[in-house]
Amino acid sequence: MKKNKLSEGLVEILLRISAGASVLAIIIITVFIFYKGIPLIAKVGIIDFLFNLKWVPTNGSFGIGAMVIGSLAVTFCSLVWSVPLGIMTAILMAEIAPPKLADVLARFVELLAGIPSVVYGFFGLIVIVPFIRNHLGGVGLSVLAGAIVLGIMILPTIINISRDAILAIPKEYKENSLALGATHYQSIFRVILPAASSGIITAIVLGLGRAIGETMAVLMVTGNAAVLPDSLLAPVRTMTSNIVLEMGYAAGDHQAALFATGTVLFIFIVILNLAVSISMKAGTENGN
Amino acid sequence: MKTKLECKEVKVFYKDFQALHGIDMDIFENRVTALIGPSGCGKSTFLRTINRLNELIEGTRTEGEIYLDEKNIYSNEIDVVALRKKVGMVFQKPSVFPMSIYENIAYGPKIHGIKNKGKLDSIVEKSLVAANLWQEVKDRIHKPAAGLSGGQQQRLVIARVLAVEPEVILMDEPASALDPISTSKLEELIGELKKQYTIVIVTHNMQQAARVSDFTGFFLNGFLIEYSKTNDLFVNPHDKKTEDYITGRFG
Amino acid sequence: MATRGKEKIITVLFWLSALVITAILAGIIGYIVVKGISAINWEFISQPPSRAGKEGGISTTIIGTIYLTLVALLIAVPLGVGAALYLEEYGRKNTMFGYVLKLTAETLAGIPSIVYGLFGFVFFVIFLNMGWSILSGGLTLAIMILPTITRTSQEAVIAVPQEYRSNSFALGATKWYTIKRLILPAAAPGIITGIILSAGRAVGESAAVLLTAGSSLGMPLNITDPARTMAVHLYILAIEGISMERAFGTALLIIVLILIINYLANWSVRKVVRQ
Amino acid sequence: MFNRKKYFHYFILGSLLFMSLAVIGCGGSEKKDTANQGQSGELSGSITIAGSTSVQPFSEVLAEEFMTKYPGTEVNVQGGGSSQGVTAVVSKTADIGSVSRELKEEEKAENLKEYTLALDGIAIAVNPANKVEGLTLEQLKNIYLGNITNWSEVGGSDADITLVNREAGSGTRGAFEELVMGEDTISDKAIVQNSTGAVKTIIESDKNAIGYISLAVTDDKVKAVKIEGIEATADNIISGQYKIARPFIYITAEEPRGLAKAFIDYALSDEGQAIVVEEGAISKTLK
Repeated sequence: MKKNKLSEGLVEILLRISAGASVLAIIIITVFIFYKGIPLIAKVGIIDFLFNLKWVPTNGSFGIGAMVIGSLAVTFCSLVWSVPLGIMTAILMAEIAPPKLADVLARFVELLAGIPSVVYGFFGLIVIVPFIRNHLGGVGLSVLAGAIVLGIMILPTIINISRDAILAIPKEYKENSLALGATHYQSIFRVILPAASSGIITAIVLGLGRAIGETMAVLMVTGNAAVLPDSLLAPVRTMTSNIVLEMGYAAGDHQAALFATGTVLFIFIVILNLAVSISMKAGTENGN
Repeated sequence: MKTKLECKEVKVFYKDFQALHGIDMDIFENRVTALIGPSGCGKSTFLRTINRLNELIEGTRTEGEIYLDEKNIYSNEIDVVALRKKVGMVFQKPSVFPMSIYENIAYGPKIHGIKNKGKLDSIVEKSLVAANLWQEVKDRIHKPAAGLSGGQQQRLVIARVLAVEPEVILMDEPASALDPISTSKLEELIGELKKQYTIVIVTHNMQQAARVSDFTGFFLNGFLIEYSKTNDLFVNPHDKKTEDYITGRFG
Repeated sequence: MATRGKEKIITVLFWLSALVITAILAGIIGYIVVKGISAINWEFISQPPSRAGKEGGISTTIIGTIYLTLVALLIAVPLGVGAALYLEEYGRKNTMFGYVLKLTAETLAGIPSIVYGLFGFVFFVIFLNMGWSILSGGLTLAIMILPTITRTSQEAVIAVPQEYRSNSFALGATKWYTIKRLILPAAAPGIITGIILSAGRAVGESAAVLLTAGSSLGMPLNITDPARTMAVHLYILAIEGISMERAFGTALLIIVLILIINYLANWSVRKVVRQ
Repeated sequence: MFNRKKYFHYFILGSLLFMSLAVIGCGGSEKKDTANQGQSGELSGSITIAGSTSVQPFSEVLAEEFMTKYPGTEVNVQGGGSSQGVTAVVSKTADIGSVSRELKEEEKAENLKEYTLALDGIAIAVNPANKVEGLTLEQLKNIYLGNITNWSEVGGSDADITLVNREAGSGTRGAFEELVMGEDTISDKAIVQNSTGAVKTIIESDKNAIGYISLAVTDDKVKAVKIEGIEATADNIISGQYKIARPFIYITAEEPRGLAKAFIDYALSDEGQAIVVEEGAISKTLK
């Protein structure tokens, strides 16, 4: 009997440890990323580091302004086309397509989500970049190429989360709306979508987070010039590319500046995620 | 007494299962008709054939004819949307849309093309008054409707139906989720509404059927067993099965 | 009837969006299959690369990918399932700790892989002196996939009917015995789906792996050996322009691997549904 | 509700878990130190080479041959970059580091041992379709400054120049800047790629591109232009006439022993140098 109790206690402790592991992991990650990045940010000055457009790390000029704007530009351009397309597909799958067809589409989306980012980057480099160079002009390696590849990559996130949000809306809403003489589309646009809006916004924000954090695919197709892009066809460097691009040869302050770039990225993503989970919590408390 | 709805040989199939076996039933204008019977007897299915809401369920097939004012609602020329505007429906669980009280009521009229603010205001007020809800909510009609109590929500849903100016109102166990006080308010409201509307109500509660309805139909296993004036059916049932049911021998 | 006309247009637009998605997928996969199929033969799969990947096959990178993924799963699965059990079965979900864990998992899930790579590089590779190795890469990947495994396991455990627990307790069984004999078996298919999906993520990861497991072309035998995964190999082949034919072949094999993984995941989902 | 003491427990237990994993890791990596010459003179064990991506292909081929010659040995070759090569050797993550530039002052202060594996010319490469055959150093500098932006200004057809650059810190870029740019900085409008191969890939596919790449990888898919009329060839580099070149260096933290020494000896031997030449670099000792 006593032995039984002892092993029960032991099991609980073991489970508690495994639950604690992820908390510990995030603490260590935070500590190490900050420890490596903060000193340089402090040295350069946060304003200068974030907004200075001059990145000449070998000459002591550490400003990631161009990269911050670059990340935002590529991300924004990718959202511009993938959000409408993704939400429309989600609506189609949840409301319009016959269930069997919706299942097939869901498989496609799943597959799209499963393709590794290097494969997307490779495809972008071999197909999209030359296409842009030959048909639209410029070098090909550009904001546009990045936006196309990133948009494809975040489609699954947007579609899946929006679809779940739409499916979670009580079907009574639709029944009631139809019973009032609304058409199917009127029901979708005036009742279902407004009711699912917080879930759809979550989908967009998570897609945005994924786009900002994506590295390899972007690195391969954007040309990585550390200047403000002046057109869709101009090359651009994102924060993530900056890290992989220069990690190999960086030393001293230069390396620290790359870690500092990672720190900025980390803080940005954490804030984005906290905002989502807090607003979702507020959403569930406000709702029925 | 005018016949509002004339149902002939209505059959409904869900895939292989036959849910209704040829229902013939006349429903009269400005009267309350109650449909009673044990769970799964087909009464709700029948109700939903009247505004063709069954069609939303995959694999459903309906046969037979239903005439609304002598027009077959299952004929090809019928516009389902226009039909549903004429035949409103109140569901078991009050389902208010996640918007303000005002927007809930204005939803239907807006969909049907009314944009004038003044006109909408008056429709909202009129509907809420008719649903006996105006006094309780007039100070907060721009607040979220989700904040209302269950009974208020159900009356809000009725007001929302009234706002589209239907001729027939279908009610599918509208009181089953309500407390006794809300229920009696609802029954009172039904009594007032029948002056203007034709009402068909599905209920589990035989006392309720007896209190509110003029006619009652008893359903069992997809058949309409007996249909007559409410008083006759409860006091003097013709069929053994009806008698067994209303005396509580099964169900 | 203007609305009807408008609705027809909207319907067309909706279906068009699905068509675009399908075309994108078919385009990418089709292109890679067409270009990659000629590179694939038994040699390509069974031979190690030589001359930096210009010649030979990709066997060592296949082994490296599988090895690294297994190590990551070996670390992450017990931790993730344990955390799920602790939260759901020991009723800690609604405590402060449960909330902190939920936030933690969400944050971990959102961190970009390059940040994991940086962290793994300074912590495992340098600070703990594990070097570029399967172990460093596996630990880094394990942290990356931990949130997925925890969440899917939680969902699987929640789906187990409450009656199982009350009946088992009523028969005098202990908590752990109930978990071991009733809950885990019932939740297993759901948990396995989560594991398979995480494996897919580990197989496809490149940025984090490059910085923590290295890019050595040798055959990894020891857990302390460095390794190059297929995804990293594809990146190097493509970006260095070493051999486009082999790059396509590698890309195709990665996609095939992901297809197999997705198929397995769907298969286990179907099993859950049947239950 | 939430108990602070409990929290502390999680932290401690978790730390222990991670530490134990860490110990497993360290325990494993210590095996490397057994990489000594056996009593019979047979080589065994494993070493890791890390660093410059320019040197990586040479190291990989050398390692392959070395391992066939001495079965039972294992030579792992990593990329990472020149600076990582230095870091890796200093932190003992790697046994041998590879660097594709002269060591910096602060790196020399680490007391590293240097072994020059080869010389590498830096070719100024353009697309084979480009009509331009040669440039002066002045023209090249002005192209990279962003002053010359059209090929017609240097005798080519009327098309915008696609400028391709390496990332900051790259050994190739360091050498190029030192030898061509002097004190001036390269235009930040340039496309940046982080490997020789990536630069070459762009030049192959974009007929208006110009970039600088290791002479070792130059083939008929790109065209190396003459600089000041001098062609980029091994002879011209050894003689010093072609000025844009840099060394490939192996470094170790201390006097190399065992397998590391054997490998470096092999790389510097005639046999090893022959491989280096075969792969396209220039040997100081072997023609």
